[in-house]
Amino acid sequence: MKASLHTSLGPLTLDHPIINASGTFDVIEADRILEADLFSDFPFAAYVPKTVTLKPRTGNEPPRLYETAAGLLNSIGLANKGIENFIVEDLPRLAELLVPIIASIAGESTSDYGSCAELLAGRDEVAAIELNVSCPNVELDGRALGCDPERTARAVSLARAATSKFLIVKLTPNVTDIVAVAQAAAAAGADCISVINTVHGMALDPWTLKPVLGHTSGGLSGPAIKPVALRAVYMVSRALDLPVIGMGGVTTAQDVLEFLAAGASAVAIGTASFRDPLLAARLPGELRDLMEIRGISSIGQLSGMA
Amino acid sequence: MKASLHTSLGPLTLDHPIINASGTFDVIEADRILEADLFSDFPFAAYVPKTVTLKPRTGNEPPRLYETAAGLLNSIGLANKGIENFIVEDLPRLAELLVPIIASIAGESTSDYGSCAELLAGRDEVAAIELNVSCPNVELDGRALGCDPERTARAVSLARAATSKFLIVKLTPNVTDIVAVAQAAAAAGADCISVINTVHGMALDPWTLKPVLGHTSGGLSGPAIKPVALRAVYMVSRALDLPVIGMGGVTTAQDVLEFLAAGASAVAIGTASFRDPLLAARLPGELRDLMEIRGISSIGQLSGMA
Amino acid sequence: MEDQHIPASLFDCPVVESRPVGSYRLISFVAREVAALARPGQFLMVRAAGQSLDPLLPRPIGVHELESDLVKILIEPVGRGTISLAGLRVGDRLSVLGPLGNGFDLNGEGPALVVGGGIGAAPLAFLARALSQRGREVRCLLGFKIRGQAVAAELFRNQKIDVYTEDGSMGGMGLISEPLPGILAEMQAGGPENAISAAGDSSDGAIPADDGETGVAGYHRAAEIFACGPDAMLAALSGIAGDHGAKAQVSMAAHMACGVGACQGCVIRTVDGYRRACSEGPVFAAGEIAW
Amino acid sequence: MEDQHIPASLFDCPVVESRPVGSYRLISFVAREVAALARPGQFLMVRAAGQSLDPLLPRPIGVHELESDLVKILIEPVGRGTISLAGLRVGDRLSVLGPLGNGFDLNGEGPALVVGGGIGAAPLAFLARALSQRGREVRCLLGFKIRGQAVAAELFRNQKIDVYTEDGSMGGMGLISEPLPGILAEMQAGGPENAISAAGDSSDGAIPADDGETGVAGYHRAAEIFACGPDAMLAALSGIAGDHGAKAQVSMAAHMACGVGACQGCVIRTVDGYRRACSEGPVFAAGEIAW
Ligand SMILES: Cc1cc2nc3c(=O)[nH]c(=O)nc-3n(C[C@H](O)[C@H](O)[C@H](O)COP(=O)(O)OP(=O)(O)OC[C@H]3O[C@@H](n4cnc5c(N)ncnc54)[C@H](O)[C@@H]3O)c2cc1C
Ligand SMILES: Cc1cc2nc3c(=O)[nH]c(=O)nc-3n(C[C@H](O)[C@H](O)[C@H](O)COP(=O)(O)OP(=O)(O)OC[C@H]3O[C@@H](n4cnc5c(N)ncnc54)[C@H](O)[C@@H]3O)c2cc1C
Ligand SMILES: Cc1cc2nc3c(=O)[nH]c(=O)nc-3n(C[C@H](O)[C@H](O)[C@H](O)COP(=O)(O)O)c2cc1C
Ligand SMILES: Cc1cc2nc3c(=O)[nH]c(=O)nc-3n(C[C@H](O)[C@H](O)[C@H](O)COP(=O)(O)O)c2cc1C
Ligand code: FES
Ligand code: FES
Repeated sequence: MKASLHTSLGPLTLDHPIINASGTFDVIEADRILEADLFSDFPFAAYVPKTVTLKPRTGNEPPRLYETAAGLLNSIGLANKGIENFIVEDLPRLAELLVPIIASIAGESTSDYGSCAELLAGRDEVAAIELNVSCPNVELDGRALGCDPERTARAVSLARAATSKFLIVKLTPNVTDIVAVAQAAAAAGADCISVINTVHGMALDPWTLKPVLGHTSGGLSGPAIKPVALRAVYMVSRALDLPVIGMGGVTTAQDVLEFLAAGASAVAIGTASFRDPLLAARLPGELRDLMEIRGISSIGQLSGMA
Repeated sequence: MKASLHTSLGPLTLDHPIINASGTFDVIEADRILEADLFSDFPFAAYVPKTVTLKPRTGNEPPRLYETAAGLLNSIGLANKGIENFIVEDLPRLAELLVPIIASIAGESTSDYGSCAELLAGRDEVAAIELNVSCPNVELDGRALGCDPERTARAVSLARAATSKFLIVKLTPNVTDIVAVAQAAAAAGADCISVINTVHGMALDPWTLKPVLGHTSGGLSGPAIKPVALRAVYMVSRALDLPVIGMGGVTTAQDVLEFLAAGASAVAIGTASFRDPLLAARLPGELRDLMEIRGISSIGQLSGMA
Repeated sequence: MEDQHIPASLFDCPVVESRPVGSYRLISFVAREVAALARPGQFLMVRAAGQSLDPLLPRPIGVHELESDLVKILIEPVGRGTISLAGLRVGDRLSVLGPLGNGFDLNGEGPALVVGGGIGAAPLAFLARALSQRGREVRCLLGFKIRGQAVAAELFRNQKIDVYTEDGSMGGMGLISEPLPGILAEMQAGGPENAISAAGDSSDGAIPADDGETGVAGYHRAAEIFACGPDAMLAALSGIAGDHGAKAQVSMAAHMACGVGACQGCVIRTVDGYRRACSEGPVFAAGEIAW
Repeated sequence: MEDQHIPASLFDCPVVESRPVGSYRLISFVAREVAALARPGQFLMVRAAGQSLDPLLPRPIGVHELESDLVKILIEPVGRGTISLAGLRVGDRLSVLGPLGNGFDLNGEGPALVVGGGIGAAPLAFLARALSQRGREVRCLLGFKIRGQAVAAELFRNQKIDVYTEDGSMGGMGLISEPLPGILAEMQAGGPENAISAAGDSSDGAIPADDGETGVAGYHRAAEIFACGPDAMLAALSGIAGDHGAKAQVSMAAHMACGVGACQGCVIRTVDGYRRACSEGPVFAAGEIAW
């Protein structure tokens, strides 16, 4: 039996269910620095650039990274060139990609979501928009807008009013009830839910015993958070009638299989690409093998099996 | 310089700051099975037995354990013999210990906390009571009572009314704002805050792709959650004027040092004892060494250094 | 099922042998105290010594064999823990807590049928040897998925063994529940001199089927089954044993964390409620298990 | 600081040598492409090959030396990543991404002063050799905490070296910022034949202090400093270089995740804002850094 990896995410058709997580893969930089010809031989089924904001952001004070047990703490703070520069400098180049582009946007206020969505609404290069309402590194108290179902709904409504593009809302796990936030996003017009962004955490420098990160606390990613992510995917996909993009600690084809079984329609790879830059290129083949041993012939059959 | 490990937790004086986490060390069983003479040579500075409830509980369906990346998922579900049996069968034996006993209680309803605290109020063997309002494995939706500041406050008030013993409230990290819950507990009369109980998560069986745990989801412990725990200790100890017991992923003397620096007055070891049953016996000496290299002479000097 | 208490302890043990046995791996390490104390059916909590957090926890592993100061374990690499153990080489060190658990009760009488399924065969070589040494008639029936596993039968030296594989690639073809009734009937009917190897003939009807309690009375003597393997195998075996009036002891599998009765994590559903595989098992009377 | 683009790639490399050099560890592995491409000051993202999640990510490690197909790295085991690398033995395999980063710009003229602090000395042996091969006069000044680290100075073959330790257990005693002004002044004043070893004399006033731009004009030629070490050392050095009108290139340390400019995690505070150590560094002109 030959298993098919083809799948779709709303209007987007994907060769396979594996995409990248925003902020963890920069095709323009990687193509410049690495030997691979990434534009014509792109490993992911869709490309999600780093989140952009209305104004450029320099990001948080360094240090911004620290490895913890099976995890990575980061406090980048949405360093980005701003949506205007993104549109002018990056989008034309990204249009060379043969896969759909999912632009990721975040606001420093709820209204920014509307403004950013409007700026992208007319851009044909952009196949879908992901609203990042969940970065723990922007507001000083570490509280993302996505911690509050009502503020989330407002941001989604504004973006929804601005564009008819496929609208993905990316949620934070740092809440008492992630399903309630997902439902608020859905009611406000979201087409798809992405879970999860990073888990709030911190680390101390082993010698000075002061916080390692310049921003004091940060977001935890990587295999350490896989159980948290898998549960979020399972709960949200059961509670809502929307497709779910699963991510958080996915490091192997077996992990991809599990996230699909838990209810994801597509799975994003973040931290694991830092560990192994060739991982994404290998995953689709390995996923197919795992499906075939189990007699699973399509992504649809796998999705939600758990 | 010789560093002193002596410390106190409210009225409890402790030889050193390292205690065990409830549910992870059973001195009666371990003394029976292991060669060590644990009652006279007890490694922890206080003993916290497994949480007991008003009625005996058989606990959740097996499987109840699964190892994840640098973590352990459990869904024990507070299996225990009930508080009456605990008082009659275990307390007399535990009185042989030379360290303070911190009884841990949980309720299936808010009022149980009052009833359990009352049953322990007159027992001199019990030095302090920990209210476990944070077990993710009891209610079917996985929502612990401690997810809600108001219900937490009610449970604490009832226990407070029933006893003048040192009252510790053990919180869950599975909330949007752990400081708000801690403040509610403090306002209702808590003397001390314990953070954290396990992080909600789940795992799928790699072959069947069904949830591994009989209870579907469970609580994540171990090094994977250390960044989450450290942040909780840091935030709660800064926001409140109560002593904090820190726990979550503590595996080395360096970890103990960091939790104390983050603001804990005592540190509990859970999952790490499964990894290395002799760990607790080594930790005080190793902690003293780390303090001495850094020129730290007392726990008081270390506490909250971060 | 043994009652006498032998204290367990934690040891740091050097690996002195590591070799493949088909798709399993046989690892020998020096552990004098464990070798002196361990009884068949007991287990150890084992992990590679050191600071690495992957894997985090030790795994329960049965004692495969003892040889003077050496303890031998047989590993099937299936996941995080066992893959790490199977990767150990001579000179590496193991952290070992044990011996733990009750072990099999060897005090019964009559012929012993030792039944293993897959890696469940691991602790049975030691058991079969100990039963023989007690003068009991011993016969072994081992089932595997494929030949790569079944070669582990070579570890049962000087034993009367029937081997089955699901794909027929070695020994008889099929699950051990097929030959089991016949072998039991033979053993209960007569001495070992009458026993014929069931391996090779997939005879369902070749040996007369017996009809439960009534049929049993007609046999010379009750056999006792000692088994370890997948739950489904043990459940089937328990039914067949009951039908033949044979006692059966089964070693049950469970994920463990503490190994010493503290965490309540390893419980097995029994007719008396949940019981801990580590401190109240792993060996239970088949009749106690709520299959 | 070099501009020409040489593509990096991912390699799986066998370790062929692993030996202690004082408290550091020298590891050599086969990596033909890296050995062919790497320039002094470039780095690699390195981790032990395999599935273990501890450590999770590779670590940035400078290229210590090249020798035909071999790449050598020098490791100071300080934490999760470097302890795992220092534990590698002959036959183990490394996952290596590189060469990465800009490397030092060797195209300048005049005498070169190579300054290393602690493990920051690691990438400088290769640099010093490359500078010599370009015909530049090279002098090295290496500072360490203790003798156990300072023995790494032996890796700088055929170089003129001054060694300092903070506790005086080898070479001169003190921080390298003490002899630095004197050495600089000497190098700028005359040729190598005039240079005397500053090691041993903690002469602060022995060499006349110079007064910035004006003083510089009086020297024969401007020296160029190439440095790698702790931030505090580089900051002090940058000030001293400025005082002497000497150009300085500094290799900056930062925790990294991607190594290829994607994650924005490794930024350094510069006078133009944050810049990525991995893709815009790790070597910067000292004047660019916002110390
Ligand atoms: C008393 C006892 C004795 C044992 N003796 C041996 C032995 O001699 N040799 C040997 O190789 N193994 C033995 N095991 C089984 C071994 O402990 C498990 O295979 C091991 O826990 C699997 O861990 P892992 O990390 O390799 O796999 P995991 O990654 O934890 O799991 C991989 C797969 O195996 C399943 N699994 C994991 N643990 C168990 C378990 N305990 N029982 C059933 N399924 C499980 C999981 O559900 C999953 O499908 C024994 C178990 C017990 C309880
Ligand atoms: C371009 C570059 C080249 C390097 N070359 C070498 C080399 O040749 N040999 C070598 O041994 N090391 C080198 N390093 C440093 C090495 O990458 C770090 O020591 C390593 O990241 C520490 O990781 P760890 O897991 O061992 O320690 P961790 O557990 O991550 O940290 C241990 C301690 O070291 C500190 N630390 C961690 N990483 C860094 C860092 N990058 N800079 C400063 N402090 C840090 C932490 O704050 C902590 O106090 C280089 C770093 C860079 C950026
Ligand atoms: C360095 C880093 C930068 C990130 N930047 C973003 C970002 O800009 N926007 C966003 O939505 N998520 C961002 N994330 C979160 C990831 O997209 C992803 O949700 C998270 O890391 C969990 O997945 P992982 O465990 O596979 O990394 C970032 C994560 C990391 C580690
Ligand atoms: C198997 C197991 C059982 C537990 N049982 C209890 C319990 O009964 N009561 C309680 O308050 N916490 C219980 N916990 C939570 C621990 O006390 C502790 O808060 C948590 O595991 C985090 O610490 P650790 O990472 O050191 O294990 C349990 C944890 C585990 C792993
Ligand atoms: S493994 Fe902990 S009780 Fe059995
Ligand atoms: S390490 Fe990712 S941008 Fe430098």
